[in-house]
Amino acid sequence: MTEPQPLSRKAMAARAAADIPEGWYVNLGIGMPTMVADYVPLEREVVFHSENGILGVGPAPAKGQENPWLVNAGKQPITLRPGASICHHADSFLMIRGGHLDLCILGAFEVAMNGDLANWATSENDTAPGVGGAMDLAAGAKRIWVLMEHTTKDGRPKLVRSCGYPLTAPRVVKRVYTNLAVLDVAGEGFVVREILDGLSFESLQARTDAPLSRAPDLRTLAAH
Amino acid sequence: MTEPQPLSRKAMAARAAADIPEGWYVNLGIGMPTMVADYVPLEREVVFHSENGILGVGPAPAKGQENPWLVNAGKQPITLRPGASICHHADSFLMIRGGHLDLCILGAFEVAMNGDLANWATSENDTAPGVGGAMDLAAGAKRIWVLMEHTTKDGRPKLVRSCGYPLTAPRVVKRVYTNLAVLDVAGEGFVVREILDGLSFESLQARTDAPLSRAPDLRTLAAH
Amino acid sequence: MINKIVDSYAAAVADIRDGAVVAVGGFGEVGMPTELLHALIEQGAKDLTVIANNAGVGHTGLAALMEAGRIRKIICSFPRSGGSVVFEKMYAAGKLELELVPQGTLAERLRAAGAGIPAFYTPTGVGTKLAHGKEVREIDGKEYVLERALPADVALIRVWQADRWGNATFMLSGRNFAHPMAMAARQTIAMAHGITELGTLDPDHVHLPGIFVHRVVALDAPDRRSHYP
Amino acid sequence: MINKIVDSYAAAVADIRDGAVVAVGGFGEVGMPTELLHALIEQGAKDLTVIANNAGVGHTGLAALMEAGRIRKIICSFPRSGGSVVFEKMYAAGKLELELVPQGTLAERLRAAGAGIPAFYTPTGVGTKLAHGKEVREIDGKEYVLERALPADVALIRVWQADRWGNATFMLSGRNFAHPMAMAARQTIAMAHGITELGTLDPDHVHLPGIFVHRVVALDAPDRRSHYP
Repeated sequence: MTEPQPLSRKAMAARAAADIPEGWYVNLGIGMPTMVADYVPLEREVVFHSENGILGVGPAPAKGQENPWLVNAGKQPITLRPGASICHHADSFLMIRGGHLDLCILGAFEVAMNGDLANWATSENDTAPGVGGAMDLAAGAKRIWVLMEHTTKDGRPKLVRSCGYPLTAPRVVKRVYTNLAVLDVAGEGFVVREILDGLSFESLQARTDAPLSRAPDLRTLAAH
Repeated sequence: MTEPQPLSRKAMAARAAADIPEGWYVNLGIGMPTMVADYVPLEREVVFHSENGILGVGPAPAKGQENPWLVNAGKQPITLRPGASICHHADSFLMIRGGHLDLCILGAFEVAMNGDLANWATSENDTAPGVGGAMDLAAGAKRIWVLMEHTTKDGRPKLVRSCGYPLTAPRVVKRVYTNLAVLDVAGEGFVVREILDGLSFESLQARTDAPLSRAPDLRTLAAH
Repeated sequence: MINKIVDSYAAAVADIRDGAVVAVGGFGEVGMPTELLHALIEQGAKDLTVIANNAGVGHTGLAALMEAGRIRKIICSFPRSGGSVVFEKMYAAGKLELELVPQGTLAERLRAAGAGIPAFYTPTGVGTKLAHGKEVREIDGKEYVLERALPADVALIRVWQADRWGNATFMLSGRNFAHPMAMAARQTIAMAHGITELGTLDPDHVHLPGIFVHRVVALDAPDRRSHYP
Repeated sequence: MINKIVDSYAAAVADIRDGAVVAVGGFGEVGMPTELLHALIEQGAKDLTVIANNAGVGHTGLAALMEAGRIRKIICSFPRSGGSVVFEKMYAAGKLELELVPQGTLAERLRAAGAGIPAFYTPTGVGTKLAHGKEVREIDGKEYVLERALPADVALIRVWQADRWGNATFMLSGRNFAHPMAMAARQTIAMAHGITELGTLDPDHVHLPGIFVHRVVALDAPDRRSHYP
């Protein structure tokens, strides 16, 4: 039996985007999480926050329309949407650390079944890792979702019993969107809410270090 | 020998005003200290701060020209001078508490010879004293000067060995301007820098609880 | 569509509960959300803890709420001022609990609550009776008192302009405590002198970003009641 | 007359001393005071501790100062990014000390220094190796790490407009760290894209009050040197 094609990065971003309700204040981590915004239609008003003092990030500018004074946390050019506002870094992180963001979507190296997050350094001896705002976001936002591939490029599980990499924050992740499944952190394992069409539960478990269980209403993961 | 006339409140304010150099950021306490601003000419640029988020307080408005949105810490109508700015209360007290003000001039019930300041409550049993910003100013400004009558209305000394009233802050007062003298806090007493014309040093000491000493260049206190 | 604008004062304050901690903006009368306070009297919530710089003047606004017997405790820096007649009578009669806080400590405790800082050290109050019972610690040779964050359930504030996302500006010294209070509160209710279209406020000059504002009512909403009773 | 405007970059940075702690505004390249950093290279101060979010890109600005061997230690949140070639080489060679600080903790420690707060508790970093050696305390059932204020001797910032009192505005995301750094520094030196007459900035819309700014130089001062060497 051939394995089904995992979700593309775009499809993963779209899947996470589908779960963000209107009115939420949301920070998107650098990399794949930033793509999530592309799949939230402008008419569903979600207010995107960027660590460098921006509330109300809009779509990327057209080529040649970039404003050099307007970048996001990944230093990419952005636009503002109507209703946007600017603040300084201390106020911007006050929003993060004070629990004012409804959601932060981050990438990760590993997520443990108790919600531990490792996404800033790949080993204790990494020569000069950058932490950026990862620890602030992980500790401060009301909800942390992780968006990442289900395994590393060489096939090692990223959903683990216990993180091997240095922690960003303990017990903070609520949900994980991978290219194979949508899973909730459940303390003693992960609860699978959605699984890739055609992928067996056993195959998913084989690619996951932590024990998995089925949600009562386990559904098929489809691109949105 | 008849005693000389003590300085009027206006003359006291003018005397303190004369010592404020251009460029200082200065907060003036409610009451007599607020009058000090009237004696700093506008061309000597001193930036007056008010606790309620104002930097660059100008002269009182002409009658009928009051702006209801513009009051000082004493809730009196004020004007802004060119170069003024507004901030919120947390930032305003950041200026105070972070040591950004060069000077704060406060009134007092008592000043002790070690610099202890008592200016917010007249007894431990006061039913509902208000502290306002007094403790923040006393603990935060770079320099604290006190502007007050030399004695209470019934003649008791206000420059004391040790404060009887509840403290606003310990060891903060640097200088005291009274209606009889200008004195520096000296730890074991006060050093008299200026004394009212015609008042004997012994008379001044008689009205002062703490021991006084003469400054090497002791001068006559004159209205400015 | 995000729309934080409600069409009446009654709707604005509808779900403030008995026992709530309510932060009330304003310094003296400037920036005082008088109409929201009158709506709160109508609404009926009681046993409130109020955080405010002053304890009300005359018989309107905060003083009216107090006189109606709805306030159990007030946390403020300067309760007595010209005209604080209701406070003085009720405090003397033992009908009101008072927590006196230095004004800057009050502002900073509010901001700390907004910033996720549970406690911080400050020199203000060291060596005074307002530090009694609090932890004092020497850091780099100087003494500091440990102050706790002061979160609120609700903040009632007066703003100048606001849009449907809750972005707001202030007018001059009307800004005062509104900003740190909005940061500190789980729910901030703003009465606005003007409602403006989304996108008309300059992003560089929004004073209070909408993330801190949860409900907006226009000053001239139909049930405006500026004098009480 | 108060006049904080100086007529050259050289005058602006003239008295920065060896061993100074220098906070450098900017997030990536936006708001980076590149010209002030080049003037600082010319000026010659060495053995500096630099506080900045990033550790420089390419071979200009902060990277040029680093490459010139003037920086002993850098305190930052994200040293490595696309183009941080100088940092990587010098750090690997042991020529640079690094204190890694979470970005929000960095901003808050700067603000704390400006606010007279010597230390505060924060949840950021709890349970991670960045909390090693720091006091951890349980407050109301949750763990927090004690972080210290981060004062600077000098802040170098880029502003949009400034007047002779030092009042300044920022342009969009150029604001970032400049504000808390100006609060934290004993001396803040601002390079301004425009110098404006006193009184032309709206008091309600001054971003950085002049009390936090000690010296201003116009972007196009005669000794401007935007590329180095």
